[in-house]
Amino acid sequence: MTTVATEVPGFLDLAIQFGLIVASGVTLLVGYRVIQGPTTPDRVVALDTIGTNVVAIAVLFALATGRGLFVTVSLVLAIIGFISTIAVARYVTEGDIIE
Amino acid sequence: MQPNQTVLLAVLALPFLGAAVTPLVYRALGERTAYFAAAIAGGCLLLIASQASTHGSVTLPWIPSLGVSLSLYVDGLALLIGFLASGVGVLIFTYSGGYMHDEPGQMKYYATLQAFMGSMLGVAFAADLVALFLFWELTSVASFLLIGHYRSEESSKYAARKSMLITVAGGLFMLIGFLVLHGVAADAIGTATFRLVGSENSMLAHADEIQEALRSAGLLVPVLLLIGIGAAAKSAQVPLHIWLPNAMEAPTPVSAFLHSATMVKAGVYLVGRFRPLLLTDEWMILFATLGLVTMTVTAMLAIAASDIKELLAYSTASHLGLIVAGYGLSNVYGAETGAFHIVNHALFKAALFLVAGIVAHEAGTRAIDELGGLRHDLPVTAAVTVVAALGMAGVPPFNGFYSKELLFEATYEVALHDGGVWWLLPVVAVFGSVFTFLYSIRFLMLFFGEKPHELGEVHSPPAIMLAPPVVLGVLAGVVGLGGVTSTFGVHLTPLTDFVTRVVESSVAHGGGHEIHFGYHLPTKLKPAVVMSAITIGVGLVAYPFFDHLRDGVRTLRSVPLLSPNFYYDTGTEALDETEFVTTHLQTGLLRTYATALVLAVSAMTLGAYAAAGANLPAFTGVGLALPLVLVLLVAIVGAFAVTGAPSHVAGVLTLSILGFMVAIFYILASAPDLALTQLVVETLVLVLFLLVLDKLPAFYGEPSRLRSARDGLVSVVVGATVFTTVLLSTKATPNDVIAEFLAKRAGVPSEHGTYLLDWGGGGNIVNVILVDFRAFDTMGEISVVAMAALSVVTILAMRERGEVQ
Amino acid sequence: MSLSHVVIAPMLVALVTAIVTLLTRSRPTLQGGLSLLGVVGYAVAVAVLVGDVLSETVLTYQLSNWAAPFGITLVADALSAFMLVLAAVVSLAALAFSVIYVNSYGQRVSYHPLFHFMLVGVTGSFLTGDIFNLFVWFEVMLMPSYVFVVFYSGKAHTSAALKYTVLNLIGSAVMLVAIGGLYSTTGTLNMADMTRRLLAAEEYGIDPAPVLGLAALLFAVFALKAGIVPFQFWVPEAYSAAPAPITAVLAGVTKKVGVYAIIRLYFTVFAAATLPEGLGLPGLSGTSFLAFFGPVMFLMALGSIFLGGFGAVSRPDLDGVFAYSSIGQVGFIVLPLAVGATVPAVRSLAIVAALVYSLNHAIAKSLLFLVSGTVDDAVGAITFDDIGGLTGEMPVLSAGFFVGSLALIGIPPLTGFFGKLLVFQVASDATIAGGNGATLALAAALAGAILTIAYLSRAWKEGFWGETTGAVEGATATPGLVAVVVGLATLLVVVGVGFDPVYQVANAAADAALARTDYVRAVGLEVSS
Amino acid sequence: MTQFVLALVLGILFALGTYLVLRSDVVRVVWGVSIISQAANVYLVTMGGLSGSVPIVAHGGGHGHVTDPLVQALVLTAIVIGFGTTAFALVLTYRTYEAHGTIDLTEVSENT
Amino acid sequence: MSDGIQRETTVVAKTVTRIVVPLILVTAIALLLQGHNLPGGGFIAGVLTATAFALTYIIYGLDYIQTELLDRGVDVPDGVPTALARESGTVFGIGLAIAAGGGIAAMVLGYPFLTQAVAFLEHLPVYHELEVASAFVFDLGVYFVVVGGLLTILSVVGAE
Amino acid sequence: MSELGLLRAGVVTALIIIGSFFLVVGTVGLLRFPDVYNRLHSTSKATTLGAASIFLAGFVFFGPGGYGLTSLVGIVFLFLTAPTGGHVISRAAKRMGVEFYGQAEWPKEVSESDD
Amino acid sequence: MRRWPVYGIGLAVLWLFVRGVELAPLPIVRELLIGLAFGLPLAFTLRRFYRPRVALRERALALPYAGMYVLVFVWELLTANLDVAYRVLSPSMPIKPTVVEVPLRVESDAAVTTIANSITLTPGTLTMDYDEKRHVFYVHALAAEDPKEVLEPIRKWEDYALRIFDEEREPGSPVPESVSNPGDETVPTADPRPGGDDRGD
Ligand code: NA
Ligand code: NA
Repeated sequence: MTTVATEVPGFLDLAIQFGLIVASGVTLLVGYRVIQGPTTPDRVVALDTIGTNVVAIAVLFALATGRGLFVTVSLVLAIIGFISTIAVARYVTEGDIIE
Repeated sequence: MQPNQTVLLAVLALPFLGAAVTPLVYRALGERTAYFAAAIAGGCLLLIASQASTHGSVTLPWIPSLGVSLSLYVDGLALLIGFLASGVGVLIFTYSGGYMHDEPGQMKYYATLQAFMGSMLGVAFAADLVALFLFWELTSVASFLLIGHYRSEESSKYAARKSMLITVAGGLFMLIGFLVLHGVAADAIGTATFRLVGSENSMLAHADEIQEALRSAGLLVPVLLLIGIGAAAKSAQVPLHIWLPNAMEAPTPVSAFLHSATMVKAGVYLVGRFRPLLLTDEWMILFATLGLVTMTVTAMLAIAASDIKELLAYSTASHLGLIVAGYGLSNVYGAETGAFHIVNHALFKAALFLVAGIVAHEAGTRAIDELGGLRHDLPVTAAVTVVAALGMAGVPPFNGFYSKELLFEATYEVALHDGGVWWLLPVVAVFGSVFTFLYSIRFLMLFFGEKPHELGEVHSPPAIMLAPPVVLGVLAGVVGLGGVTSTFGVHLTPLTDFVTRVVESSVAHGGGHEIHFGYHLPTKLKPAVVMSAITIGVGLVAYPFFDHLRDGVRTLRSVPLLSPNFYYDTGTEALDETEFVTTHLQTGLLRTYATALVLAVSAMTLGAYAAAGANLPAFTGVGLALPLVLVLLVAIVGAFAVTGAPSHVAGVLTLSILGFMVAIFYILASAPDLALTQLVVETLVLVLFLLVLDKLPAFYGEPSRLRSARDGLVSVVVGATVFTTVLLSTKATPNDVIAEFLAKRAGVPSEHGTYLLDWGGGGNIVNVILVDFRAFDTMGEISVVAMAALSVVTILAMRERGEVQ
Repeated sequence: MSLSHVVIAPMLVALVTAIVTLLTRSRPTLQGGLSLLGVVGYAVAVAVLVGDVLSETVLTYQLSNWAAPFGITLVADALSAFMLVLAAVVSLAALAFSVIYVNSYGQRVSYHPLFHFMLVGVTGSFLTGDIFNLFVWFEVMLMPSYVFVVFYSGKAHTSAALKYTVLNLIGSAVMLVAIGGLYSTTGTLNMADMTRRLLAAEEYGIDPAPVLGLAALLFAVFALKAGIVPFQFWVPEAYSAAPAPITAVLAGVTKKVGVYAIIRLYFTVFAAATLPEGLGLPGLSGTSFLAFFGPVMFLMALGSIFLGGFGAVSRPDLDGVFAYSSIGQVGFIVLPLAVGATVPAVRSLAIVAALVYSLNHAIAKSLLFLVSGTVDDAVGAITFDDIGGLTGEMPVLSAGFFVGSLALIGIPPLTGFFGKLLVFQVASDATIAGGNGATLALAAALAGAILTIAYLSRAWKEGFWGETTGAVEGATATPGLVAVVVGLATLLVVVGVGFDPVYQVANAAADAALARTDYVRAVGLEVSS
Repeated sequence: MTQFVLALVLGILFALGTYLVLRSDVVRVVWGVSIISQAANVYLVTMGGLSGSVPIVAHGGGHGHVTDPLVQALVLTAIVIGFGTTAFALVLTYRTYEAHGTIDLTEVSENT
Repeated sequence: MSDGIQRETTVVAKTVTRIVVPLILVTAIALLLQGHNLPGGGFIAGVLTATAFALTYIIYGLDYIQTELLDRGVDVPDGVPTALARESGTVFGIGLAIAAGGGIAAMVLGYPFLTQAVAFLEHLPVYHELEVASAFVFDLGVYFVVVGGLLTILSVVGAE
Repeated sequence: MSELGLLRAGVVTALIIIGSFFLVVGTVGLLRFPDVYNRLHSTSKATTLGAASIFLAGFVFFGPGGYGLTSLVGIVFLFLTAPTGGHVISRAAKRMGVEFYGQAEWPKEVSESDD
Repeated sequence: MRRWPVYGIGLAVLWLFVRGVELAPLPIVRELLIGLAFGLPLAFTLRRFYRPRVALRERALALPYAGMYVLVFVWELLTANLDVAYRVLSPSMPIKPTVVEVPLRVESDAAVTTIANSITLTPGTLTMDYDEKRHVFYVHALAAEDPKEVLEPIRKWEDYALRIFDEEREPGSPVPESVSNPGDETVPTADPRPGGDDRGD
């Protein structure tokens, strides 16, 4: 899977792997907040955070593979994350998310 | 002489064409359509008569690739049934012209009745088993419609369905029998054929080989049973006789026809037809027993009848029993009994039914107890009845006497020859005949004795209704007289010659001796004479106690477990009201359905792995990159949390964790397009969920622990199936996986011209697959998207205006 | 060899019609006309294709100009052709019926595009030579069917659609898993290629054992589409809920897609595989995959015949009877296949029997559902309590029902007789050949046939005979609808009387299904052994 | 061995999806179906093998061993189709609620 | 968006939306154009475009695009489908027509349905060589189907 | 891609570590803080900065042209949307009545206008 | 001039970024042309999103202020994060949340938005709500001993914003009084939505 581009120095490679592990690890923790809430806004915040973590993971994967195209992916992920947050927030306040 | 193909086809086609044009004819002629139909029947009769001297077959191809032809065969038996169906047909149609006056549904009645006659003619002449089955089933269908003529009467509907169920189902048994014969013929003759008779490769021409093959395959008894059930159902043999008494719900002309010359005669015809093919000891045990039991049981039931048509109906079953018993017996008398009694029964029974119709029509009742002394009002009818009823009773010198003598003789011969239990045959024959005598006399007594006061004025029937029974009565009388005259050497040669031919049809080929049928009054004190004497004597003695006997039989009949009707009724009622399927299986609950679905899938799949002996790979550790493991862990935690989500929103948001994790999984699996698609779709689904959730109630109560546990178990089974499947399929390493080619050909080669056709021309292999290699998939995929949009519009739009279809 | 587009023509006609009717939604009359024109065009395209198939045996079409197994291949052999004819006949009748039956508002709400998309899916399923593409066309077929089940949008419709949709969504996931597994274990998606690889499994590094399990997994999907027990649950409610002409298509055609897929994949493709070790479960023996699927299908067929029969006999309305009947009848289609899978001697005949039975069921059951629709249209009810005496008020329609029922019962010379004859013959020949369980199959077929008589005679007795109810009194059937019914009834007679060519085509179809090396070669692949 | 983890994960996901499908709350059923179809997609990707680089090549040649692009294309198609059906299922759920006044499947089936 | 009552989204969200929507659309177009060579393609681009609309719907309400952005009259509701849904219906119809039409065009040229070709336009100013793939037409069809389909769903369900 | 200079690699590494650190901070805050408003402080600042930092690493790694530019768009987008997200969530939470932790109260005047 | 062509060009530039163009003249020109090819139509389509006219000169003049803003912002951002990190990671979790009302001087949507987001990204504050009628922000402070502490940096933003967004008010113009939670009334809340049912475990 994560084939690191061979040209990068070892410490960078290590850092990227470290970053990936951190980003996925914290996702696990954030997952706790989504599940536990206790309120819906709590879940939304947490989910938004997961979204941001996913963005970070995508960028890190771009670094790991040296394939910049994953940066584009991460940009789209960021867009997507924002829209979900807005939608859920709107749902929480208004119920009817589209008038 | 070979029969003429055109004429035979015309015989079969004429009634159906007549039926087809009846709607037009009826528009022109109205009730006089009866005479049109009678003319059709007469035409058939004449055409058949023109072939009376022929013997042999004609063949018309129908479905050559299946080996099915429309071959027809003419011999004595075929001619007999042909004459009966068309001849009695003429009389029945004529009679209907009077009887059906002002009745509803005449157009349908005449059309169906003609088709009925045509089907019976088809049964008579068919030489191919499939063709035979075709007409056989058509008689059932036609009689279904005729019995249900009075469609709003519950009893008519009941009777029609009963006859349909029993006779068509019986036909299916027979069909299987035919198919087994067809299959066995492949071994016995060399070709799998449906041809029964009339060709070198027919089954009858290889009767011995077929019997041998059946026996060695252990299929002789099954085939006998299958064909026997078909015949028994049609000709109302015990215990399948129960439809026949109900069939009296049909208009009386139909009853007369059905009981004398068509429908029920098809059954005995079949027995007669197959006799040379399958005559063995097993045959005799089966059919002789069946026939005699039927003859006795139904004769007793006839005594218990309270309605004249009911009496006649049971009587029919009884006489059919006699015929079947005759054909069942292996000696030549047996065949003679069958052949001759078909003739005799047709004559007296048709006459009696028409008499019953006159009585019902003119006296306004069919209740036996309400009728009596009709001879004053209906003298001609009474005369006909005397001849016919005494023929039915087996009293000499009336026609039925001679055929019954033949039965007695046949049973006695068998008993003498085989001994042992076979002595039961003559005993039962006599015993049953006593009851026949009793009910025949009872019927006759409708015309004698005192006329009950309640019975009002009884008018004479119109001539058109009187003529047919008279004709039949006269014919029956002539047959009876023939016996008297031949006692003195004056033989009724055309009749005896003809019966001889009929008998020949049912005698095994190559049996050796020639058959010369003849009949006369007894001149010596043969056992059969003694048996006849006993029958009549006991009958005479017992007649004064008729009412006691009747009550006795009625008591017996009322014991439900003894009555086949009880089984039929409880069976069909239970069937019509089976709630099992809807209460236990089709519960309307998705969980029931889904549980069955996933368990069945799991069982099949795991079963297949086990059956194929697929081996799971050995566990050798985790070996997955830590981030991936973490991501999958989050996914699972998320999915677990979804199952316990406290509210819909919480669940939807938690579900998004799974969506996000799957997206990361795709990223880490180097599938950027998937990750993007997954996330954009995930988001849209979230939006849709939120759009919809707002309109839904928030929360549903927790399920019971038991239910959760059960569902959990089901889920575990599913999980195990998937687990196994993943392990087994990831283990596989086939060669030349097609993806290798796709990866190679997707891009742009280093050297290329202006155009590229055999390269994808795109760097994104996945995209090239989607828009080029497998663009057809994508075409379908976008159709689904378009339809999803259409579906949403449709569901919500139809709500407003679609309530009324 | 010059490129002929005749193979894809039916699909394209349907697809283009779907798009055109979608774009003309705002003009219902024009749209209806185009729709009708489209289905006629479809029938013509099918006729041309069938003509070509019968003269050239197997026709193939490489989409996107990529050779098999890399692109998607369409394969039209006699088996596909047979099924396409069935689709053409039923959809022609159903659409003609729809144009009159579905009110103009309903038609404006995308009825026609969805109908033609459904036809696209059906046709694609019959023609495709690629298992993933099969998944796609299944989905294309399912999506409109979901919508049609909920079309009238009432209580019963939503309830039925919900279950129908969820079960099929599970089915789709199962199908995906099976396809993924098959790809992983065989390395291909092309059916011909898969056949070729399974024939020489060792050479291609394929272990057949997991393939059997994946094939079993996939089988469930087809059984679900065909509504075979225990995958039948959705049938009664969905059939009752959908508009009558759609139910005719669901019962007449989409069900047969499942049957087709079973024949194509299990008798052509997977039958190519052999298990070197043989089957290792008690009661199973043999090295062919079919030795496993034979008993499986047998149990399913038994379950279907009896559940369908017992269900139908107690239903209080026409649609209920017909819907359960469809479950039972599909049992009759699977039964010979089960016997044929177990007894190689009758395998070809078994496929013929299944096809002929399918043909009859397609026409007869479509007819019956259209009768129900016509009654509903005229009377406003289809429950036996509310109808009665229809023979008096609607004699022609009743005659149509009668003919359809007789065909289903198997009365000669209607088409249905030959179906039943062949089913019985398969079982009886297998019995003579000493096949395992063949006698039981015979008995089951017989019992099922008797149940068929029982429920149809009951429907006739309760709905068509009997006292004329207030609702029926004076009701008149719409002539156009009756005409469609009469047309189908006539077809039942004509196909039965002129059965010989039909048998020949069915026979050719069976041969095609079993001629796996021809099938492989036709798509341009070499067979190594 | 990668496959044990994946097998376990997919098994659990399918099991959880099944459990949800068996609930009587329609929304939960839709979740269940959604989980099952996502798991099926993951399975398919897994079948392509997880090693190899992104299946995106430059003109004139590739980057060595790429992950199986075919399964990715298949999954893409499956995701899109799944989206269409999910959208339908959701609206159907809403419509069911409107028609029956409940989304409890036990009551929905009693209502008809 | 009536009179700015507090139930509405705040000006903050609205302003950000006005900035973000064009950004999303640009990204979507980029993904559509580069799909043949880089991640993206008609579907992703289409969904992304639809999410831009979804965002607008959520923040500004369903009528905004119709009345404010496109400056057209308010829908006269003749029941569902609304004008917007009808138009999106046409959009995905056209999308299907483009995708299928491109495939049929190949047939006219004597190739099987959906055959795709790539042409290299050479000696162009600025660009020198430009790769033109017929598959783009197909992808464009996909894009329109997705955009039209999703907008239909969003507007119909959103209008409930 | 060309050989990455040691200095650039160092910067990238540093940015990744900083980013990871803030991702952790954001998460810990999300878990530890007592109510949604406080949690929002943590995520809208720390997590956003963490992700931005990693984007910046991407800019350094791929930049200054090419995907480096895309990374910059990502950063801008994050800074544009993350606080807005925080704003709409906290507003939503307050509107649905999520209680404040501790002494925090909503300014009194709002009661008239809030409806 | 009309605003949409300016936005069209802006979108074309954005296109360069999104596409990740190589920093060389030719690729930039190529991509820019493509970007303009749809950036302009897109901007035209979306023109009603924006005010019709834009004063280019004023915009240009505001640029230095924007630069300043960014610098200050980045500084504040870093402090903010260190501050949050401290509070998050410190075992005692030193927080004392409060809500502060912030009356605004800026009027334009863009300025309001900029300030709102800046507040959120900077130390200890979070823009919770904006009351259009009263033209005030409600700012949640993580640990504010004194409302002044909260207000001070916001005023600084506002000063820049007033310039950047060409506002009526001048930097340094009077600031409306702010009120920080004096009362202890219960907070009226909106109806709980269906989604909120699970709150308060
Ligand atoms: Na190509
Ligand atoms: Na229906």
